[in-house]
Amino acid sequence: MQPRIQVQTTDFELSEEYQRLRDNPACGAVVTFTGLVRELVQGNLTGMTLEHYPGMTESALTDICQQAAQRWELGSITVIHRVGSLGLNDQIVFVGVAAAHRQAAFMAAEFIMDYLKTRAPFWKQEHTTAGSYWVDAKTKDQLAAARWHTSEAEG
Amino acid sequence: MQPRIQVQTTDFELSEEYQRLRDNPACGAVVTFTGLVRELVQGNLTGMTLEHYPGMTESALTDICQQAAQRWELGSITVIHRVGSLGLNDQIVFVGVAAAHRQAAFMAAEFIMDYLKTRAPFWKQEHTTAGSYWVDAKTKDQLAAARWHTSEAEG
Amino acid sequence: MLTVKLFAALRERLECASLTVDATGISRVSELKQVLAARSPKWQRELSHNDVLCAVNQQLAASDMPLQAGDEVAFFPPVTGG
Amino acid sequence: MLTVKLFAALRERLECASLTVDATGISRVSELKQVLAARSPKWQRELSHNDVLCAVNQQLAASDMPLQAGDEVAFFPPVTGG
Repeated sequence: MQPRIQVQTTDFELSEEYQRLRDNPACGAVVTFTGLVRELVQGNLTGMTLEHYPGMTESALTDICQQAAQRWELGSITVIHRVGSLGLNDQIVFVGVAAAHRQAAFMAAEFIMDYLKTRAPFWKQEHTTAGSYWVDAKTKDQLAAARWHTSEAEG
Repeated sequence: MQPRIQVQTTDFELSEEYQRLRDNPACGAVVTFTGLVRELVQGNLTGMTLEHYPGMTESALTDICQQAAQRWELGSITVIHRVGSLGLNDQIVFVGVAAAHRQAAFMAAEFIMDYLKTRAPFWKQEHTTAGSYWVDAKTKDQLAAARWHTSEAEG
Repeated sequence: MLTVKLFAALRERLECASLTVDATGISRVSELKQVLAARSPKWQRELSHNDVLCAVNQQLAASDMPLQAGDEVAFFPPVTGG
Repeated sequence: MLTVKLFAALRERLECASLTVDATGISRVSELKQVLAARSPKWQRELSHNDVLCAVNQQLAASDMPLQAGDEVAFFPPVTGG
């Protein structure tokens, strides 16, 4: 299975990605995740800039998808990540997984997001009315990714 | 939070449902699940009929969504389930969840599907070239739903 | 009166989607089941399956659920939607 | 030669996105770090953070990863995409 990987400045259409994923008579389940630019709790976000490491980004995402395809029986995978300038409520990232069964589709989509958050070379800079700040990595994301190492050891 | 619940014979448009879910500046994550009529392993499925218990269906789905909203911090929930005659690759069910954080959105969507599969009064009859058969309930689905009781007891 | 509804394979095998039963002397779901089972060996057999589910007034209910006149009671096989 | 790339906050604070370093005498990532740290106290400080990540030829790599002339080595803060 060849994952569809896109790193782009332009927006994407969920409906087009979904049509591509559901076009497989053996798949009974499609799970999609979309990440959006959300308001900060303080409410003073004006937008963000996403930097990445061209070349490494694509290979890191491909590697993550291949790991997912080894762990679960999947029909197809799509990962789209935007870079450059984004505004409030803009789409940042899309992960879509089609599979015969829903458990595999859910698990794979979560796994891809957890690994993407900790292993794919993207960096967010938030622009607020008080200045621009690089976003700090979250311990929560490290812990989310670490769950999958444990089940690897157990499996 | 008032969930959007639809039980209908007509098809639905994922893109419309997604637009509704993402229209919330506090939500950074939208997870969607779509269930499709998939080919049987033997490959002789021609379609299916979905029966339900009108009235109870809507209240069971509303109850499941309310339980999800009590367990996780959610922005909005949509559940659509089709009834009547469906063909191969047709959409059967849609669950969409918007939340501030991705973990809550993923967990709630999985929880709603697991509970829907074991508690909402829908019945599938598969039509094959060899005749029509009521689908048997799956132990796998009972186990999937039982996971959430355990974490309830632990929580 | 009690309204009884049947769904899916149960409705097909009993060739009945809905019927009414005199509520007199029926105080629980288990007693209603006995009254229905007395209709014929087929009803007896179909309602005795362990996996038959019951809903009272459109809420899942156990066999000891109390009933009163006017209630809607449904019997059906395990659900298979989604 | 080795190509060194820096990203995000590290690129901004060191005011440098990319540079080349003579590969002579550098056999591991840890040795490249020492050579870069000798450039100024600022480089020393920025590269000594525990959370600085390294990639060699676009694959995440540890400090003991062997290097050879022609390699592309990147240093960057923890990633925050998604």
